[in-house]
Amino acid sequence: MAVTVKLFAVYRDLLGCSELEVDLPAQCTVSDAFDQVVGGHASSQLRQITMFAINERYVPAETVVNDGDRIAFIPPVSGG
Amino acid sequence: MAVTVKLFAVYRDLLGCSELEVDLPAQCTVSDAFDQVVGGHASSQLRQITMFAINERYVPAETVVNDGDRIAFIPPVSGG
Amino acid sequence: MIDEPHIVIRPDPFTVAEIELMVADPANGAICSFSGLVRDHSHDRPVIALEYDAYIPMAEQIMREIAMDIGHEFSINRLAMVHRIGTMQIGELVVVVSAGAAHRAAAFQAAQAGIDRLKKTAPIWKKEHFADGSEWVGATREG
Amino acid sequence: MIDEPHIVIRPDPFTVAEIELMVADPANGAICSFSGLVRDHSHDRPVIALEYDAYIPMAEQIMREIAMDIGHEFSINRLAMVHRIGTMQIGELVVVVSAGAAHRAAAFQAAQAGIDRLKKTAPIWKKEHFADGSEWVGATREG
Repeated sequence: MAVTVKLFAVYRDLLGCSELEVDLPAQCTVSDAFDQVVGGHASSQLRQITMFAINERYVPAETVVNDGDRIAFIPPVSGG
Repeated sequence: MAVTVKLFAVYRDLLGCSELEVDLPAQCTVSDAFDQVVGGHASSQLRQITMFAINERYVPAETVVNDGDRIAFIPPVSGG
Repeated sequence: MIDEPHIVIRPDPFTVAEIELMVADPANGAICSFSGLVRDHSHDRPVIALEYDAYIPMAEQIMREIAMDIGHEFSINRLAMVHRIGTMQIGELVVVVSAGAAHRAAAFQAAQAGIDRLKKTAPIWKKEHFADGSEWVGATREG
Repeated sequence: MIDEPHIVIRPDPFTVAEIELMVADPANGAICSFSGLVRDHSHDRPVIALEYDAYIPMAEQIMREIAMDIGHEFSINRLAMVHRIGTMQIGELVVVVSAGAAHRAAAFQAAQAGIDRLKKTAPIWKKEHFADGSEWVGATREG
């Protein structure tokens, strides 16, 4: 299935782009998607403190992704 | 002795002026000065909640006034 | 506190932006500004206008002392307290207390302490004008 | 709350006065505005500039939810939260949270809750630029 991956801040710098279209296997979780897309680009420490969003909502790491979803990897926020 | 009495807010309205020069006997307290200047113009209730200042400082009611002082009767404040 | 506080009581109108300029500092990460305005009611009674009177030199002196105390109590860089006197219409600014600090907690605490203490002790008085009369707040109706 | 909160993330600069206009209301006796600014240091290290990135639709949605919650928790009339993105120099405004209320306690509480919650959950990120490099705050140095 096809999903859109939004990349911000440190992830945009690490991957050198702000949006990717990726093809994921069925039953793939947002955490699996992270491993496929970011993988070794991020330290395990950064991965541990990263949250996930699907369609502009925070979701648990084990949430299953659906075709057409927009997913985002959210490093620690620092607005304000 | 001669003192200047500053009148503000309700006291300015009651006495119809904002500043008075008055002659007070020696050993006169600021509370005595109030009785002489305002006297029956104010209710005893208003008198009770009035504070006193000499030369731009809050002082107790029994403070003795000196020649040349600027005294003020301070009704409940309501700034801000 | 880096500098003398900026303390003024004045009859002419001002804006928040103007007061915030007075607390500008490159070390500020946070500014908290409190604005007191003329609102359209008081205890459910429609208000037409407010009138403020002040014992200006005494009130400015007290506000300066309040500001110096706050500068010692909280980690702020700058503080401004400006109060207007005269007659003001609904929506007009009566008072602004603005605190600049490296971090936000101190800015909030300083601005709140500033307005709380000003209201409690500065010799400034408010007269409420209603459709059918007017009254100095806190003074029993007289005369 | 009387009205929808005013929530925006935008690249162009703004002023506190502009944001306070968005919370103007004749029933306001108090406005509390918090401004977050670029300050000249971070943990004792001189800062040259800050850069902000945001997941705009998600961050605006979260800020709107924060604002609606605050509108239920505190007696306020209006609330605005505006955050800038892009690169900013020292002294420039990054964020303003402004709350208008009948009374001051609610205005202070709402503005403070607004900035506290925005910082905790809105997907917005800050990159600090130093003389010798730059770093996304909170992310371990990578690459």
